[in-house]
Amino acid sequence: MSAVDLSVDIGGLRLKAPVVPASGTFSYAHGRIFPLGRLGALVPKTVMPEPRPGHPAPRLTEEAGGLVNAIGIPSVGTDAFIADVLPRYRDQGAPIVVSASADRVDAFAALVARLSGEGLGAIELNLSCPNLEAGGRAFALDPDETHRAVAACRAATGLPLWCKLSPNAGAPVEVAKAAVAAGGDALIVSNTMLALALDAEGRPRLANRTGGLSGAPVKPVNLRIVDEIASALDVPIIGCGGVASLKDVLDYFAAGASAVAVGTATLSRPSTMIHLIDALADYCLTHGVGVRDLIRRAS
Amino acid sequence: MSAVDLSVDIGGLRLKAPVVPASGTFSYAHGRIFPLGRLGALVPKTVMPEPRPGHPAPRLTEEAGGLVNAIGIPSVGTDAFIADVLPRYRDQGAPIVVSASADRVDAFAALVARLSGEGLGAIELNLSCPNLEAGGRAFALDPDETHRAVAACRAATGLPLWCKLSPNAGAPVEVAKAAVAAGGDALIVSNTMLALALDAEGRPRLANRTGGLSGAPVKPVNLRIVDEIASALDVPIIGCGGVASLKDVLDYFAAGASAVAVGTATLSRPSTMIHLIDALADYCLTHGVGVRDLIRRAS
Amino acid sequence: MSEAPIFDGDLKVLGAEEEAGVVMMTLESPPQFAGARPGQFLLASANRPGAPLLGRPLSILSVEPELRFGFGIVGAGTRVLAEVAAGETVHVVGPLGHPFPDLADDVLIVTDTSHFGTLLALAEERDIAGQRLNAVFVTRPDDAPAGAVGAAEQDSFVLSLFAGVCNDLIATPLDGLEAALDEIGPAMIAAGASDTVMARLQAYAEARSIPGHAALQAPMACGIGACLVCIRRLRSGEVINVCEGPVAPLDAPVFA
Amino acid sequence: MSEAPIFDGDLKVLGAEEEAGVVMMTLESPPQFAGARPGQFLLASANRPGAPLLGRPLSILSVEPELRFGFGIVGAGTRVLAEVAAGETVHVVGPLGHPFPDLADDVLIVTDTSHFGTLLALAEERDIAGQRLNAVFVTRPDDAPAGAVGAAEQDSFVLSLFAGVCNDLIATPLDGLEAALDEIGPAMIAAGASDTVMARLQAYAEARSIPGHAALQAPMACGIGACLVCIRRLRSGEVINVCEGPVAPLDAPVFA
Ligand SMILES: Cc1cc2nc3c(=O)[nH]c(=O)nc-3n(C[C@H](O)[C@H](O)[C@H](O)COP(=O)(O)OP(=O)(O)OC[C@H]3O[C@@H](n4cnc5c(N)ncnc54)[C@H](O)[C@@H]3O)c2cc1C
Ligand SMILES: Cc1cc2nc3c(=O)[nH]c(=O)nc-3n(C[C@H](O)[C@H](O)[C@H](O)COP(=O)(O)OP(=O)(O)OC[C@H]3O[C@@H](n4cnc5c(N)ncnc54)[C@H](O)[C@@H]3O)c2cc1C
Ligand SMILES: Cc1cc2nc3c(=O)[nH]c(=O)nc-3n(C[C@H](O)[C@H](O)[C@H](O)COP(=O)(O)O)c2cc1C
Ligand SMILES: Cc1cc2nc3c(=O)[nH]c(=O)nc-3n(C[C@H](O)[C@H](O)[C@H](O)COP(=O)(O)O)c2cc1C
Ligand code: FES
Ligand code: FES
Repeated sequence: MSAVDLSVDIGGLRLKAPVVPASGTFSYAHGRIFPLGRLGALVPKTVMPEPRPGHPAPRLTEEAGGLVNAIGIPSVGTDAFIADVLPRYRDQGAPIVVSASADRVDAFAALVARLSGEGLGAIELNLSCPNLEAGGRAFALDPDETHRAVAACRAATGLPLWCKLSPNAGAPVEVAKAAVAAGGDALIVSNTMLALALDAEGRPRLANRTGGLSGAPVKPVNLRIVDEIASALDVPIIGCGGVASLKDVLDYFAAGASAVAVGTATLSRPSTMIHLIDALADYCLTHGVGVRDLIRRAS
Repeated sequence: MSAVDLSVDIGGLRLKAPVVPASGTFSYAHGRIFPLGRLGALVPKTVMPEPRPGHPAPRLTEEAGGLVNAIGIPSVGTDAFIADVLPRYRDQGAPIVVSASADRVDAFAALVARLSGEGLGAIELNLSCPNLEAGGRAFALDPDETHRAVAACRAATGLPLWCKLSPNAGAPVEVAKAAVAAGGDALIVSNTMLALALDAEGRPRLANRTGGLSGAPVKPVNLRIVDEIASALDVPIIGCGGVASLKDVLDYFAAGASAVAVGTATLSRPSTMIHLIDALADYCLTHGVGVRDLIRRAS
Repeated sequence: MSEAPIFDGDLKVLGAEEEAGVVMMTLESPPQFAGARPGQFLLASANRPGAPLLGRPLSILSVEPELRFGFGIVGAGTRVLAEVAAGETVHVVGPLGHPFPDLADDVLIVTDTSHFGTLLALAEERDIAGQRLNAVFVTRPDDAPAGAVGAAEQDSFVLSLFAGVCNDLIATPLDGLEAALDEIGPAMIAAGASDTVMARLQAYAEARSIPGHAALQAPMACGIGACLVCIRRLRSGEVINVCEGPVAPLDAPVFA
Repeated sequence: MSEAPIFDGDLKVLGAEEEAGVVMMTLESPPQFAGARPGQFLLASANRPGAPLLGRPLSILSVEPELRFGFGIVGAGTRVLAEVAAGETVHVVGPLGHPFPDLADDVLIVTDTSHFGTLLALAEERDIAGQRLNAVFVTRPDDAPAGAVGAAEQDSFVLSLFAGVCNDLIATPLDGLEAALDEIGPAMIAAGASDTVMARLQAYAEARSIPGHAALQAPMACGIGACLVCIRRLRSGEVINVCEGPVAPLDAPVFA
């Protein structure tokens, strides 16, 4: 397999394979299952500036062939993250991409500045956190708020910035343009879709009432958003949402992504990313194509 | 079954059962499978002012446990609809609710005015048609455009207006408020989600490239939108998206709907609506509740 | 006919036999199917987890004593249907569509494996009536994809189904089609085959003013004209819903 | 231990026997499981269409010559797992979690059907070591829901599993719990049971300063501490990931 060159360039960061973890579903502990160095990057759970507990349990339920989660981004906070968590991802043979978030723009920028000196490959901006300066609506729902957050983070670091969008935005291409105009180097398309799951008595299954839908049901929607953005903008895109099979990877590439992030499938089958990398190498070999030939191949 | 009173009032129209067809998946021909008079209402395919062909084939594909369709609202136009189609729905023992759409506000209002004299129970405004006065973005994506369309239709008819929203809107509650403020009597929540499905070679499966996702994958999302709107507004809601089982009906009621519309499940099992009405009657009998007790029962 | 009741429910499988990637299946026959005729079809889907949502249109071969149809294993829907065993149920909606209109006594059948069900129904009906028809069967190149089996093997099995109920039966590759037709010199044609075959047949019939009927196929959802999914283009520029056919005048459709 | 390799893949089912709504299953045992000990668990999921996405956490009973575990049929995940027959495969991730820490020689087991696997693993390990433990088993009201079978029938089957490997085994309904504990007068407790049982046990142990360990349960996704789904509240106000346990000091968790 290793004979095939699967490397891609994602906004200034070279990945040896175009498959990375979706934040919140992966940790260094996966190194007990497969060699972490085989991944395109290592992406820990989103870190927030201060310690915070996240939502009460239950935090997850299965629905419509996917998952609905309301974890609420519990975090140890930046200090403990840098001291205790980050070291466990170092020296594994793959760049570290830290997912960062905050509920105010200045805190966002300060967090990014703080992370800049930590030898990371890139910083992923999780723009789906409730934005307390705009009524609690996620940054990524709105082009202006996205621009504000990304621009402040851009000013705070020289590292590549990967901006993670939301499928709940009414005008995803506008949000994408704002992220790129503000200095974002790549886009992750995208986070979960707001959803509700009820039990047999009509009560919410999750303590937080609503949550984020991930997995197979969101794939056709996120694939459409990737396609729209790729038609409108020239920016590296990481397709995210329901990637579980080689067909899913090829679909996101065909729609315009140059890499994919895998979440739900990692929870269900932890080695999925490794299987996808192997299957992609095999596909390229069998079909005599390079991985970059697969991007928007039928458009 | 008939002993149980399942009737609900949807924006001025009394339905004998809270289950209606989702436009585009039902026709008078279903009367060969079950008595049409058992349904809450009869809802034909959306009619447009002028004859139009719709999209080329292929128009439909299965994806993620649901369907993606790009029919493109072919229509015989208002004249032929009134002369040839509408009569086939008359005298079946259930009110007729005509789904209407147009790509300009004045044409929308004229169509609604024209339909007003036809003895309908209500008019359903399909606000997901591309709005040619706003760059082709569907009316229902934007509160202002929704207000404009609904207000013009309101002025054109005394019939109850059911406004069909889109899950692609970034701020569905704002759109719902606009529809109600403009004189909408009830909301249908909601139409399909924009999606893309590709074949093994990375080519779009549908001739129109993108289409609308329906069925099981959209249910958790539409359920959340119903829940958000019902928390913010006092308006009758028809839950729509992925209704196939009694649990789905109960879920939409618990989230705040007072009726459901069934599309994809009717395509897959044409008698689904009848089974749901029977199952709901049975549930009410067994649990000693009325159907209206089920609305937001756990909130 | 078009107001007749339609059955929608589960039916017990009485028999299912697979040979050369073709399954012949029989079900209990509910009363709604009485009187169904060649050209009419049903929508069938397997009651199995993971099966596609939508039923697949399959031509009705006979309705008594059992409801009988046959299908080639093509994609996901027919694959899971082929796994269903006697004793299980299949979900069925039907009868749907309209039968062939009145045909000449010596109408010539032209078909291939892709559309065999519709034309086999016609051949069987005429055989029972003691009026065996002639048929031209277009075979595929040996290396054409035909699922797990070879195209030659599959074609020869389907041919054997026609052989039992037809009078003269000419099997020919596509490039021998016109010669085979010349040999018979048909006065009327009833055809259903892949578009490539149909395009050549349409040109042949048009050049000689031979009237005919074409059994069309298209992916379906509702099967009754509600969803407008199953359209085919006509040479007039209009489109038709195949499920409201599926038989159309041979000179009407565009065979791309 | 915590850096040991974890197996992730399909394993052949060697045996599966259901009795009273409880399934005892054995699989091929891959090398990663060597050395797994009571308290550790695996995530198991059926490779069947329609099965839930996520594996279900189940305690490891033994690892040689076969990988063995047992589970009650509770909801969708265990129901479809119960349908899997010898010869099929099950997807397994494990071993996960940490074993019970060092326990006193005469540690008392307190359990019920909901948590039987974890404590049965402990009882079996000690039995093999020739050191049979005493156990208190809390039974449910006869009419408690227990899937297809009655609670009494299920409890009595699970009791029989402990009977074969324990020394003294007291079965008691919840209201006899304290009396049963008094009868034995334990110096240390290893427990896993429903929250109602655990809350009373925690109060009992605290009042008498008896040290102990609790095997916790929570719905899981990743099983290794990545997703933060499997949290339980502690009396300190913190939360823990059960999958990074599942054993915690008896006085630490909130049992609601
Ligand atoms: C009126 C009618 C009668 C038919 N009678 C028979 C019959 O008696 N025996 C038989 O073997 N087949 C018959 N067919 C064709 C049969 O319906 C298709 O082979 C089947 O639907 C394929 O489903 P699938 O899930 O196996 O393949 P899919 O994976 O759905 O499709 C595989 C390929 O077949 C095409 N396809 C899918 N559905 C149809 C369709 N309905 N018509 C044409 N192409 C399609 C797809 O575009 C794709 O290229 C009939 C079709 C129609 C419309
Ligand atoms: C570390 C650990 C070890 C376990 N060992 C065993 C064992 O050896 N034998 C055994 O029979 N069971 C064991 N369980 C419990 C078992 O995991 C659950 O019964 C199972 O996950 C239920 O899945 P289901 O799909 O059948 O039910 P579901 O439909 O998922 O759930 C049914 C009910 O059980 C609750 N539930 C779901 N998953 C869990 C869970 N993991 N823990 C607690 N409650 C849950 C749900 O909230 C719901 O109320 C263990 C659990 C853990 C965490
Ligand atoms: C349990 C869980 C936790 C998640 N936590 C985060 C997170 O902390 N930060 C983030 O940006 N996305 C988070 N996500 C979203 C995923 O990273 C991913 O964008 C989404 O799940 C869609 O991909 P998938 O379908 O492959 O899961 C989480 C998803 C799940 C299921
Ligand atoms: C084949 C098809 C055609 C449709 N045509 C229309 C239409 O003409 N007008 C409309 O308002 N909605 C149309 N819809 C959307 C449905 O009415 C419904 O809102 C949507 O499919 C979600 O419900 P479901 O999951 O029950 O299908 C169509 C959906 C399908 C699948
Ligand atoms: S299948 Fe619905 S119109 Fe033909
Ligand atoms: S199951 Fe993921 S943290 Fe425990």
